[in-house]
Amino acid sequence: MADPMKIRANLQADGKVLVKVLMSHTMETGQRKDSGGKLVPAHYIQSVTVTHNDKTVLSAQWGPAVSKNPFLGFRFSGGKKGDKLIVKWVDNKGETRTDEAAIG
Amino acid sequence: MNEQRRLVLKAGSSLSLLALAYSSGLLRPGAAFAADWNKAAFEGKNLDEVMKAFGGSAPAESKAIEITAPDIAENGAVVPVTIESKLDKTESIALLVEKNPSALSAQFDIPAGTDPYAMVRVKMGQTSNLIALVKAGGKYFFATKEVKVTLGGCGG
Amino acid sequence: MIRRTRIALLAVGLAMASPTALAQDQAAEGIAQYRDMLEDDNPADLWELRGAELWKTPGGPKGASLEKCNLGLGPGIVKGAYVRLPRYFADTGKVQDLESRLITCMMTLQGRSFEEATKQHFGSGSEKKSNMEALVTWIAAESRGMKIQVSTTHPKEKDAYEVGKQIFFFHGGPHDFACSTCHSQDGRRIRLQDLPNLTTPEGARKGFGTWPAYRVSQGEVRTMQHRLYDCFRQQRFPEPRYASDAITALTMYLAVSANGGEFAAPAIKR
Amino acid sequence: MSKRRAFWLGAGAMVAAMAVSGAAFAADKKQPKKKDYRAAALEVMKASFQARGQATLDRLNQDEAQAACSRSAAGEPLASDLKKKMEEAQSATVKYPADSKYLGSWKSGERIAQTGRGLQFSDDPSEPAGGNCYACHQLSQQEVAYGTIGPSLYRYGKLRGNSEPMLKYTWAKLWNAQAFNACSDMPRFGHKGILTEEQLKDVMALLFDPESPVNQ
Repeated sequence: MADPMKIRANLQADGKVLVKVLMSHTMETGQRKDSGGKLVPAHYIQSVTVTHNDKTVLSAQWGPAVSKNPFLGFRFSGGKKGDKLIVKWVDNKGETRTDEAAIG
Repeated sequence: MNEQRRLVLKAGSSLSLLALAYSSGLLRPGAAFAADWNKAAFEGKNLDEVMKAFGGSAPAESKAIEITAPDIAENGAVVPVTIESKLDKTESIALLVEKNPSALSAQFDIPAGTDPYAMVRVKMGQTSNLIALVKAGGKYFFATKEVKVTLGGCGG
Repeated sequence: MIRRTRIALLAVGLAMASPTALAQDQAAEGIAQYRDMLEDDNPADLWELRGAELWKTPGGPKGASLEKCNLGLGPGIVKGAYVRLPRYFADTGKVQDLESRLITCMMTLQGRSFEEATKQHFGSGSEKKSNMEALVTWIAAESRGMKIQVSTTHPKEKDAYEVGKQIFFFHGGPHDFACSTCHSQDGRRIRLQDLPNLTTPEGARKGFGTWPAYRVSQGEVRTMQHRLYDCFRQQRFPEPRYASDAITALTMYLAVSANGGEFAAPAIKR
Repeated sequence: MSKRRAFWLGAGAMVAAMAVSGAAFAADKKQPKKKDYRAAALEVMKASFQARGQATLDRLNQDEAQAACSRSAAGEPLASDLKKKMEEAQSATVKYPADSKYLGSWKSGERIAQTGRGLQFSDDPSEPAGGNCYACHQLSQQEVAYGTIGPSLYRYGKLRGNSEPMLKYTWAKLWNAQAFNACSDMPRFGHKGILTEEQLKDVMALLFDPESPVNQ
């Protein structure tokens, strides 16, 4: 089971919501060798979706070149304090994790 | 394309459905959620190949795309990048690293109401250009920025 | 902002000293900019979250959590514990750093063996995570912003400090390196990394006060225990055992030298 | 440059002052008997370290120079006659190339200067060790990630020429830096067998070859 994400979603002075997410993931490229010289199989997040009130506010596709323990930041309009934000990722092995946070 | 992806994700989000698909042998692990993942684009070696996979024509260089990244990265494992597009009707933002084995690192769909703005951190194997590729009003545009990757440490 | 100024001053100094000052100036400026961009949103937060959970999670043969662990301020008191470690503990009769103390708690409260308590003491940089590193990250974060105040009043604390100091200056191995080879003068750099002068209070605060840290090169949070382990590896010394007395003593020397400084970890580093 | 010299003079004065106070301290009979923390530290280290790979425990057995330099670093500066004696002893260890050829390939030299691996417990002993010169020295202009523990060696050969005495001096410095400066921070690359004779020739070429990036 993957570890929880850390999600921060803050209403800015201009009325937009700034979302910052840290995810716990190894993001293996499939090109790295372990200490025994064997290739470590690729294992990385391929898609991230963020929804607010059932509306997708961001969807991303990632490759293995996104850094380990990935960080994502973006802004959207229409969010209010206390609204729920849901972040979900899915990786190339079909593992997935969903976390939510309230806009602060 | 966006609509389609959302549908796929919705269908895939039910774990029991997924388990069923696995056990019935319908799906190999990795195939389930990756159905909409643009494999060809992420395997492209350069901008041309990525463009081909996106199905777009040659992009035009644009000053309305801003890449914020350090001039020098102390370590190529984590290079922070922010891309902001000032182009009207920006639909998507992609980040490519010219000299990585596969150029495309990340692609963001920007629905209405979301700023054409994305922050992400990527790996760079060596000093290289970053390319921000933006789709706006059905056309593609790009901007570049060089990031130098340095060596460090005392154990090599 | 402060850092920018410092870099600018450094650049002025270099401009007088070196024909390639311009390139160097740009390099220093570039690195400062890189670090600024990473300072927020430190992935160490993920370790902190996990550590807080682990503290409360029952485990080991006795099925107990660590919530009654005494880190020096009384059972269960975590806030402020890190900035007072290493310290002497009467129940073990030893000076212990945080890792060594956590091992004691895992053995006494949870009934684990030493081997079990330390089995994944360092994360492997892939999917094998270290519970110890997560616990230490959380416990250290609970002291963020506090003053480092490590005591040497107990004779065994004083002994650990003095032994640690001797270890710091101990030259050995094929390269003749000691800790002091790199860390006993101001303004030095290895490759592009500034080397704190650990023999001064300012340098020791910069060194001791910023671990644990997320290492972007390793994709892991590393603690002081790992920092010292890796220094000895690069010094070409044999392998220091986890939570051994040499590591505790050296940590004691650094912590005491850093006394009075503000604890600023978890940080993010190259 | 003058600034740098002033710094060293200042440091020298400080060290001298410490020597005086150290002597006063030793003469003070009222002080309680001092614990031998140096011996205690060695005991703690022997119990705390374990052999791994090529890094065996005998690496904790100091040679005379290492023991003297540890004492000096910890605040008991070397007496000047001892320093001189140490430098003479180190000087005697230098072995010059049998064929009197000092210069190999600067390209290999550049690789050696860039590589920091070798002799760590994590290193494969069958791989050649690096010299890691850039960790401490500026060498070429292209490499901006260089350290400042040692002086800049940029244009080393261009500034000094490649006369026989200059080649010999540089060889000896690489072989055993402590021949010229007791307790130098620089490893004794030849004396301790970190680099082979052939590798040292390549590093020499990096420093002296007019084609080398160091001399551009």
